[in-house]
Amino acid sequence: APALSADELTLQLKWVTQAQFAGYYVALHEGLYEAEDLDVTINPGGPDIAPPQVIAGGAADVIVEWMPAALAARERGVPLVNIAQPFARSGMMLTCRADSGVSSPEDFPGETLGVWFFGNEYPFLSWMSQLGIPTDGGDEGVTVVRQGFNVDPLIQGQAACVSTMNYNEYWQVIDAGFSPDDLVVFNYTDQGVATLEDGLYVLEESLEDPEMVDKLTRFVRASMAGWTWAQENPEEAAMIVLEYDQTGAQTEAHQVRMMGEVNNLTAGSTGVLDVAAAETTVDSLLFGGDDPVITERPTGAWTSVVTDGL
Amino acid sequence: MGLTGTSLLWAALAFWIVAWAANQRLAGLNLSGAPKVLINLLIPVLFGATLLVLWEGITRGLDVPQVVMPPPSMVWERIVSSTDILWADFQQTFLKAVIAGYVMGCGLGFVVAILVDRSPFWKAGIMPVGNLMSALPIIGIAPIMVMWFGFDWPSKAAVVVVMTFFPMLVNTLAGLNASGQMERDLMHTYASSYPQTLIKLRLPAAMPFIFNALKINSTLALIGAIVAEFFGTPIVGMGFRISTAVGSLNIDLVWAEIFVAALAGSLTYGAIALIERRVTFWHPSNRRAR
Amino acid sequence: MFARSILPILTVLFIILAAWYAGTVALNWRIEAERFERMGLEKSTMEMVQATMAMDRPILPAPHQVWSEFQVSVFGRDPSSPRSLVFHAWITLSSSLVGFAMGTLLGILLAVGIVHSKVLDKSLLPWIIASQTIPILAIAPMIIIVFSTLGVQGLIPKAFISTYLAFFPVAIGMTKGLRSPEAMHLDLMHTYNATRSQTFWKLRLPASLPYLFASMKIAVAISLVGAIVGELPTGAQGGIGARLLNSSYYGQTIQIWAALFAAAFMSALLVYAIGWIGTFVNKRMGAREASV
Amino acid sequence: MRVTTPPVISAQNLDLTFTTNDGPVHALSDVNLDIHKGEFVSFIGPSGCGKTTFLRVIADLESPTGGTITVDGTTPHQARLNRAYGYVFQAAALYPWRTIEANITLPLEIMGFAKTEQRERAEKALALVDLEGFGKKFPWQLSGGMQQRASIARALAFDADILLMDEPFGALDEIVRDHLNEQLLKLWDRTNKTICFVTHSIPEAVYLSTKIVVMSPRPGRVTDVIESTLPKERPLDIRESPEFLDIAHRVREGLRAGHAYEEAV
Amino acid sequence: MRVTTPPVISAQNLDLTFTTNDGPVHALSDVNLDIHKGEFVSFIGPSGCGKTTFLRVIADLESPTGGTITVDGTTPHQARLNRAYGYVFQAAALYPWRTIEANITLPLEIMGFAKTEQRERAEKALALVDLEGFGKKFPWQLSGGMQQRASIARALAFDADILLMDEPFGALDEIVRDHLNEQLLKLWDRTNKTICFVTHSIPEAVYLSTKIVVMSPRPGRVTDVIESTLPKERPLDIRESPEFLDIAHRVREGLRAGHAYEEAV
Ligand SMILES: Nc1ncnc2c1ncn2[C@@H]1O[C@H](COP(=O)(O)OP(=O)(O)OP(=O)(O)O)[C@@H](O)[C@H]1O
Ligand SMILES: Nc1ncnc2c1ncn2[C@@H]1O[C@H](COP(=O)(O)OP(=O)(O)OP(=O)(O)O)[C@@H](O)[C@H]1O
Ligand SMILES: Cc1ncc(C[n+]2csc(CCO)c2C)c(N)n1
Ligand SMILES: [Mg+2]
Ligand SMILES: [Mg+2]
Repeated sequence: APALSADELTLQLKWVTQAQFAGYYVALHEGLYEAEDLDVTINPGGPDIAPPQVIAGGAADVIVEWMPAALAARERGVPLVNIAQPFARSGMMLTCRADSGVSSPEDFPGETLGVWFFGNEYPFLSWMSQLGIPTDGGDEGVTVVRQGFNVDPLIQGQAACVSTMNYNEYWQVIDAGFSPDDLVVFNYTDQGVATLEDGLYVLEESLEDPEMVDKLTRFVRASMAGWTWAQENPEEAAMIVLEYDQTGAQTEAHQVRMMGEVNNLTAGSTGVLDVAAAETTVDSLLFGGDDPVITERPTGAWTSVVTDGL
Repeated sequence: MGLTGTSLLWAALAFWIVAWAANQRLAGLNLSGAPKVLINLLIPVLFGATLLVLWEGITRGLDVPQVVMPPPSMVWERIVSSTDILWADFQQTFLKAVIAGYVMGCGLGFVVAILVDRSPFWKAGIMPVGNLMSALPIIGIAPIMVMWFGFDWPSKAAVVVVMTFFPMLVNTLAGLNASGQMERDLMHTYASSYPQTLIKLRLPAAMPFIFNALKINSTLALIGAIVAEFFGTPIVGMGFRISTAVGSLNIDLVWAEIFVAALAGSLTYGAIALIERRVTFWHPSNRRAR
Repeated sequence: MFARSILPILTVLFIILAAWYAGTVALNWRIEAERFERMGLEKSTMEMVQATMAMDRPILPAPHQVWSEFQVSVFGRDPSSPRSLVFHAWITLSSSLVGFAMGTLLGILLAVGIVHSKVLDKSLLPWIIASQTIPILAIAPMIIIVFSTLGVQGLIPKAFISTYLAFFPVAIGMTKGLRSPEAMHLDLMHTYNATRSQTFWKLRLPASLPYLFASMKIAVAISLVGAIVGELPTGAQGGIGARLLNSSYYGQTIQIWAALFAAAFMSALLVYAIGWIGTFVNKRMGAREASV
Repeated sequence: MRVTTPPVISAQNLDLTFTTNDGPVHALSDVNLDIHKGEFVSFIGPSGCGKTTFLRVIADLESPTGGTITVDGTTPHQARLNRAYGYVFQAAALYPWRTIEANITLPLEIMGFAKTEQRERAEKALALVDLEGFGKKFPWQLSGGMQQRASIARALAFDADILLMDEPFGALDEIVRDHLNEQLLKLWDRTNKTICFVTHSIPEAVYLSTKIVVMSPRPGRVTDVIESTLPKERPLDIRESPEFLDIAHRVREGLRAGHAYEEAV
Repeated sequence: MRVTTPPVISAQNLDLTFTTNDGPVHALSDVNLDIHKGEFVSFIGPSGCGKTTFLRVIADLESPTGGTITVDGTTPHQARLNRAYGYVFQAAALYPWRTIEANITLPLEIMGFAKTEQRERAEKALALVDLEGFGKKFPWQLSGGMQQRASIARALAFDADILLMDEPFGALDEIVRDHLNEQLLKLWDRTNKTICFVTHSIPEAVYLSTKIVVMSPRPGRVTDVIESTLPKERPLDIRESPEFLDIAHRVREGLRAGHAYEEAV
């Protein structure tokens, strides 16, 4: 039977099961992986799961990761290589309360800003270093706090701005009774510091084995088919995601909305990495400050050997 | 590869066996006085060294990726090179949150125990509820405290207060009842007042229990503060550092922080145990045979 | 019975409830006030009070909100659905029970070793104490990863964290217990020329049982904490910890509190169960009936 | 002879029932007893007959469930507040965190004596029980007998007129016991205290007392009150005199009658 | 008279010094003593004189630091391995989680007796100490005296030829004690065991023994060995006979001499 001989592959997600990863769940649920003779296991992530560590430990074959974190890991000796980039655009924003008086980046000094860490802080840090704003408190700089799991700091007025994804946390703020007029939103793309999110990464050694490359090609093909399916059937895709959520904390309305926003980010992507966008990411990470996120331009951090076979 | 690889692993195992044999020898020695104290220190140190050597040998010998588990030598290098970070984190987490929370939590537990102790009614009411409360997993309390007390150390101290309060309350109450019936009757025959009995009999008799709680709480407090920092902090603190360092794959820094935490915890524990010995010198567990 | 134990508990619970309601109003007031202000609404005090107790995402939910959420998610849903607290409680319970069993076993083995070997006695104890000063949550994700590197996932890594926490009180309590027989009782065995294992089975072990049960009560409570902690990094695989985290992630305060109470309730139940088993065993061993 | 003055301790139809979870225990039943100033009264009887309970009633450590008792002409409660008596428990009950001296000054501290007087009295009390030089030791550094003597010193230190002693010499060997018996008699002679003394030993009871109260268990009753005819001056070898043996025999008979029920459980 | 057979227990120049953290304690010094089969030997002496220590040396619970001792013609160690003796401790030392019967079968289990024989022997031992019908009770359901008897039954159960008893009746009241003394004498008479018996009570020592060993403390020495001239048949009132009082007087004198140093600590 094909199920027996199917090639096994483990995918480590960056975060919990949600519409952000709909393409993979759709591909799994709709048998797209099976059709490619793949037996894929999807391991959801969590706040303390660092996908690069998981892959370095050998517990996953492919990971979903943001490019800044992946490049930083590469400098730390985990040879991650981007093999495909389903997310064409960045969804990261800094969302501020209008009543805090912040209306442009010049207003940041002296304010308290909520930032995600755990490898998600790099876009923010490189933006701040481009603006020349120190992040260690004081009147000149901003006070950075490590934002927890949600947007409460903004709602409760503990921070002037918090990090949000346009497909998720932003809507939590809206749900909490803020209208878009009450908020000032800084989109990283608009600020010229866009970084690539949610790419697929493997270890260099995987690419040395042609059989593995073939396997990965089939995987990316099926995954992209999943994303396309999700584009076409957003509501059903959201329901599939809900089905795979083991915590029961997700709501249908929220996931459907997230699916819509995520589809905007994946729209137009074939999975092939836009090298120009990758170079922009590298530039913004290398640029400025005494404490750049990466210290030298990476070589071999992405490859098209997998997407070439699509 | 030559010497590294498996031979390193074998060397570590050999060291382990030799150290074990040495300890067997040392423990068998019949000494007294200063040499005995020395031996009693040497044995656990040798044991700890064995663990470290085994760890080093296994990580290097089996080529464990250092982002999964770095060898101790690398952790040590990191400790030496990052003292400023470690010190700042230690200040934030230990010197501010842990100490404030520990003092307040233990103090509050003690005071409430003394107040409640006078009334069987309150005691009967608070004890079961207190036991239930101490069963609350603090991971759940931490985000709530961050919500209530903000991002900085006060919210961590609040978590520590909640964690340490009940062990102190329960132990102090038990301790206040530890004095024997006859000893209390004795006070009664002197027509001793409540505060006199409290100070001269019940508190001294309660000391072993109170110190028990102080010891339990000293490890709880550190863990509580570090865990609470996973739910929102300013960008300094041991818990903050541990979680961001995992994210950025600085696992050696993680272990450096763990080392500091374990060192601080053990030293605190040791210090309290030492004070306990001096205060409860009279307790049978602390005095040697007549 | 009523006046001696139930009434005081009820009184304390009543006071807690009253303080809780007061806290609900006080803590939620500002946010509701701001919200109404943004919406340009004027509210009377009474309406404000009501509003603070009916928020979707309050800073502190009112007790009745927590209770109804608890009820709905415990009794109102199919226990096999991830939306049911029973589902999560079961996941957490199973790994914490496995961890508790392993921790108890490990603790007993260590204690037996410490009591019977001078080397272990002198070398192990300081390190056992030091082991507990390591912040377990810090290494929990790494434990999960190391296990999954070895190909083990799901229940066992979480149970391992429970084991790590639970073995400590058992090792300490059991060491004390195995050493609790008086010199005279040991001498008696000596006069019979009893072997070490006879002395262990017929004297040390029965003498240590009260200590064992006392420390098992502590161990079962913290093994639950360990299981919950172990569920945090693997946020999406179910369990009370995952539930707490995800609720927190989506700002569902009421769900957090309901899950918290489920955890506390479960833990109280486990502690009670161990206590009950302890009493039963004690009775079988001929202990005096306790007067209370 | 001393009946003209009112008794120091007077019990009328005294009754005490403990309620326990397996039914009531009738510890004292219809006890009538007058003890006068300067008397040395021994209580003897099988285990569980209520000796300790009776002493505890006098000391206001238990409340009788029937009958009346007066101590120093007032209620036991008032007498306790007046610090009318010193109590020596069956076990030494020294506080292990206090030195012997500090244990002896404990009641003095509570009663508000001046520091210097505390020290003086402690020294005197230590001398009375032959413990000079042991004041700075901790209880566990002393033998059981020495601890028991320290606890006697503690009861003597504040010089109450009534001394209640519950088997104070139970744990001592015969020679030490003889010695302390002599000392106690001397002290009693010198100070004219009223002493209530519980013992298991017939010779001890006969040797010390002016009055021996024999009790029997279940419920605890007074079965015999024997007035001693021995002189106040009592060398140790009085114990071999026929008069002594006679009283001892009477006590033994009284005791045996109590045991007839069945032996104490 | 019995000197033709070799002694069951024989100590020559026995010496035992404990090393403690505040200096050595000389517990036994130059003890010479022969005990023959069927003798009933009492040890008497002030607290701390080494009575318990001597018994423990016989039982191989302590090792002497000088001199020699043989038990049953061999070393105490070998004698222990042969299960040559039964030991009754100062306190009953029953295991609270075992019924009285299970406590008595404990040594039998350890020595590998068959189940049925265990039960039979337990029953017989219980009968010997008048505890029939109490086998299924737990220790705390018995009075102190009954517990002590159970512990004697436990020592009797495996029928060793030597019985070492360390103040077995210390905690009992006089009437119960008398009763047990009678029983013990009967048992000894019937079984011809060799008994070493520690006591604080002079009358008890005289009443029971064929030989009384008087010891004195610091260091523990044997100061007197008194062979009893009382007949084997001893009714309780033999204690009022002049012969009895005579021996008692001699023991008391011996003891007092030991105390002359200074009283025991
Ligand atoms: N607090 C109590 N509650 C219930 N029963 C009690 C209590 N105190 C004593 N008794 C019972 O009252 C009876 C008399 O006890 P008491 O202690 O007065 O005896 P005693 O004559 O002093 O005995 P002993 O010689 O053993 O000290 C006993 O049966 C005892 O079990
Ligand atoms: N394990 C020990 N370590 C140190 N000293 C000891 C030890 N056992 C006994 N001693 C000391 O040896 C001496 C003799 O003790 P032993 O117990 O034999 O006296 P004893 O005659 O049985 O007294 P008692 O009548 O009080 O039971 C005492 O001074 C005692 O303090
Ligand atoms: C502790 C913590 N760390 C990081 C993130 C952010 N994060 C990681 S993946 C992802 C996309 C999903 O919305 C986001 C926002 C968080 N929320 N909490
Ligand atoms: Mg009594
Ligand atoms: Mg002794």
